[in-house]
Amino acid sequence: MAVILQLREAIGEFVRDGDTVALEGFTHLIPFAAGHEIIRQKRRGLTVIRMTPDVIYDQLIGAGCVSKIVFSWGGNPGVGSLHRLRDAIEKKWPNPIEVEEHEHAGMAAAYAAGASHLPFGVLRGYVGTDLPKHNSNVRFIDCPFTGEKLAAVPAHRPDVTVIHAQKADRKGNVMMWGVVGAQKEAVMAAKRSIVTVEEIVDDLNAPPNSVILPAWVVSAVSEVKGGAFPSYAQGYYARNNAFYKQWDNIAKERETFLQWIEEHVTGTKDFAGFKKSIEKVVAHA
Amino acid sequence: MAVILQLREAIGEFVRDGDTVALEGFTHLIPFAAGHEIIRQKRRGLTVIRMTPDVIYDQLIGAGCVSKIVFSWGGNPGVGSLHRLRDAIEKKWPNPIEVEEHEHAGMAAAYAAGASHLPFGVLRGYVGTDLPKHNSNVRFIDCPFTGEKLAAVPAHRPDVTVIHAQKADRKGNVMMWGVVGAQKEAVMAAKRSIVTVEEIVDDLNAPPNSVILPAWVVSAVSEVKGGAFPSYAQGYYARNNAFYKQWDNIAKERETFLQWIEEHVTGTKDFAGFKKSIEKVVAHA
Amino acid sequence: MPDGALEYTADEMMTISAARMLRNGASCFVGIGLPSAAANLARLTHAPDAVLIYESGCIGTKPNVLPLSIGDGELSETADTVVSIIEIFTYWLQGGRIDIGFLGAAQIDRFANINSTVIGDYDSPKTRLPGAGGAPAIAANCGEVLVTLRQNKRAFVEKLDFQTSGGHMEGGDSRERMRFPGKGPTAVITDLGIMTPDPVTKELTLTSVHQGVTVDSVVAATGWKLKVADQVSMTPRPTELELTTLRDLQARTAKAHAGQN
Amino acid sequence: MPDGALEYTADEMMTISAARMLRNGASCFVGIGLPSAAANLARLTHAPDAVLIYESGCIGTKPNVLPLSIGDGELSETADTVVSIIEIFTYWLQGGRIDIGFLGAAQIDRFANINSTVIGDYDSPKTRLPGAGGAPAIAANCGEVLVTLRQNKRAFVEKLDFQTSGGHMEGGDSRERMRFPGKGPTAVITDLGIMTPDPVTKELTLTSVHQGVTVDSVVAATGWKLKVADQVSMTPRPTELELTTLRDLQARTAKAHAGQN
Repeated sequence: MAVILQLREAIGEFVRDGDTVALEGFTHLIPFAAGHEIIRQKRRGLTVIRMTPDVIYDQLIGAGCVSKIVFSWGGNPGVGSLHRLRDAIEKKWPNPIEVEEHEHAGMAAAYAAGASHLPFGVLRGYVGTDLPKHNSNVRFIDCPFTGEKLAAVPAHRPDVTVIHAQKADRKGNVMMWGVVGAQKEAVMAAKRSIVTVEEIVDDLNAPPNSVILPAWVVSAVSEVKGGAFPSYAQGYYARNNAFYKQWDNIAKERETFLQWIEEHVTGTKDFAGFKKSIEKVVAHA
Repeated sequence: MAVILQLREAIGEFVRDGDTVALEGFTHLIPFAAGHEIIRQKRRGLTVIRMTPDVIYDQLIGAGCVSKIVFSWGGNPGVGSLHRLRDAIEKKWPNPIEVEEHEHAGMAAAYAAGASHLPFGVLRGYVGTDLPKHNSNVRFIDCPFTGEKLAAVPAHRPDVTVIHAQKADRKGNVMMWGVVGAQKEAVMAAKRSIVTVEEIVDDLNAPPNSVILPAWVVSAVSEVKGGAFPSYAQGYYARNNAFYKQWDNIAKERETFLQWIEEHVTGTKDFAGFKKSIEKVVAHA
Repeated sequence: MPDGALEYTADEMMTISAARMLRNGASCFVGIGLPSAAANLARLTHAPDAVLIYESGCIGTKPNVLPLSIGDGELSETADTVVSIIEIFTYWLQGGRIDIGFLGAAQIDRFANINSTVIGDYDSPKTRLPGAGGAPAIAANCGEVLVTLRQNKRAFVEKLDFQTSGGHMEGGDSRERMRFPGKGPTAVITDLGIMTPDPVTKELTLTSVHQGVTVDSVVAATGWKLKVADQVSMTPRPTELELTTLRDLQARTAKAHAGQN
Repeated sequence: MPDGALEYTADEMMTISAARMLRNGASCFVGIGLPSAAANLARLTHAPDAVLIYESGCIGTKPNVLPLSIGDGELSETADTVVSIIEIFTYWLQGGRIDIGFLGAAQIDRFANINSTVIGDYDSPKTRLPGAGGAPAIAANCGEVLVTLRQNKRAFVEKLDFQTSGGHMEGGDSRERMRFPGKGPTAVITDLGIMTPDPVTKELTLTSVHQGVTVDSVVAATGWKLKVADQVSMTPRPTELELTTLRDLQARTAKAHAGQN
């Protein structure tokens, strides 16, 4: 049953060293505020899962929180590479990280299988690609009716999934809309879950068949206004493309990266503090 | 690409003798009008698929359209048995029908597999039940990672799926809400599809993430006001429970059933005619 | 019956004692008919925070009147959200999110295995029943299962004509060995009393009889030699709140459905 | 160049000739970057009824400006509907509902197999690229695939460092034998010309060069001995409509994204 907590308390209680963590979001509603709090609380040895690791994963990796990444596309959307991810893979800085690489269709099947309490997901996938040569978690099975060969991936079962959504009500029922990615599946697949929201309201006023996560499948809900910045929250604010472009320069060098984390994340006490400190350097932050 | 047709034309063009047909609907939005038109056009040798065959399947079976039924729950909801289904199974009247019986979870997995172009669906199912003893389409596979034994069912791939929805726009984009059952999956799994709707409008005014079937995955759309009667259409009309209760007496005897079909279905030229003829015997029809 | 005590029927006692089994805050997958009446009575009395889920995809539904069908508009319009049938059976039921499954049955055996498929032979049935629906998945995946039905020798049988849903299978650890996700039936509530599985043998054991019902009459209404607990308790009478709430619910229901006739 | 002819860049020619390949009414799964520009140009010129689908779950989207990311709000707010990532990859892409897949690439070989994963060795890469994303599923499941990228010897290589997505594999019937649902790449459109697979060997063959580009220069920009058709046609110049529509789109895009900076 969801409890309404401050983000600091929620991360403190539900994200532990060595956990397998999914901070999901598909360019929309990316849980930046929660990611920063994980850095502030110095979590270590995390296995991080995400279809599209982007800037927040670059920050977690550079800050030394991550020992393994499971993903299918890693980049700075519309800009280029994730320099901290590359530095970790190519130069083992700040620590070596293990890589388990998939295609999107396989990650999607793994989340759906996890949500469905199945040990594996089946797909017509991993054909014509070298990925299976480098990933022993891709196997092939035969259809018991047609004999066709199909790919199988183990279910994702995160210890904790962290997402950002638009709204929750005071009981902790969560509602999201727009590009909803794999967030519902990631929460349903996880043992624990934290949802940050733009606002907590009296009534969700949900249209029929809305994308809802009832309070009883969520561990904690935290109100964090702007908590998806620099990504966007449909109905609240647009994507801050300037920040994504700036990140390329910040992350290129270890020194500028560490200085940035120090000044804006570990040097601030919460996301409001971060937003305040970043306004000086990014327009419309 | 959807064409907007009269229901008579749509059934005439897209439902053929010997087809595998799914008329889906889960107590809500049941395509009665389309079922009646199949009876009027005297289709024969149909394999009919449905999770919850109810009164419209009782009518199709009693009228001699059906040679096989694939289902997981067959009854008159809130009332009792389907007498025509029982007469066909128990006494082979008007013709013998083959029965392939599942549990709901298996039917759901089969529709999802069909929509996903997978040859089979996987589930934790068919355990503790005698169903597999009577259904060779239930098999068991081993998880390639954990070795766990799981059930598998072949994908449903209907030749044609027929559903009723609330709205379509003039291009043939379809929108439904409320209890949406397995209708989307049944349409996505099918080679052809017919959707009857309460009304065709200029603009669907769909909220984000609505349940939409784009025109290009639908073969034909027909406007049939009240086309789900005696079931209901959320936002349009309530379920006519009186009719469901009356059906029990109508269907109990072959003679009264044949007389009813003759008077109200084959004896009327379309669903409007049926509604008119039924008003005499059912209140609020 | 003592002076001033309320009068009530055996069916009312059955529904009320079944309702008492549903703890507040639990998520409950509800079958149509008797289970639906009991689950909603619980929600309207001691379990306001129980989350009722129907296989039509309605989650957290709060119907003001009892549904005739598993997908009535009353269920979807009062739900927290409505999902597809595919999702309700995958992410929610199989996903292990449901605490309690609430089922009815046509036949039940001593290990609370259930038949809702056919009376007589499967291929040439005496009576063809609606069939499995969601029952096998509910019986397999919910944390625990409650079963409620009227007790007589036609329903409580030595051997099921067809096993639709798994209870404690052949008893003992036979269910455990099959590695069902859920722990199976924890109580069977009838118009005569309450039976719970023996902790070891898992055989249904009469642990409570309703007011005015004798142990012998329950044994006589059972198609096998019913195991009886050393101490058989007496089911507490319906409270005034329980009885008036149930009767109001049924009155509202009759009125609403009549309104559609 | 003849009097009065429009001036344009090689990149504009590439995007315009890629756009021309998208037939009106087709459903098209669109990759970000060059494919996205080409697909939207097609929609704004000769293919108003093309259905554009992005892997973020946006179906039938009509962006007024080009997205920077695959899930921009501009895509979801102008879509016919938005579905989950799970659904877009199962019911839509794997479901066989998509006519054309539109991909970019970092490296491509003579059989139109593509690499978007890594330059150099996988375990100690020279350059780590973003990776597969939806590309392998797009290349496998769409009815046909169009690839667009700039042509030079770093991109057009004798041997891929890593095969991310399957084109015509080892050529001939090798793709067919693997029973991919889709028939694979039907054209590769670059800043220099257009290559299509030989009907039998499936080897990419230069069939058209853009205005002012020589066959030799295309061969020189290719890392293998490029096959050249007996008759190499000249790609028609951009029309004024194509060029102004593309430039207006790019101007709107720059303005909109600047507005967020």
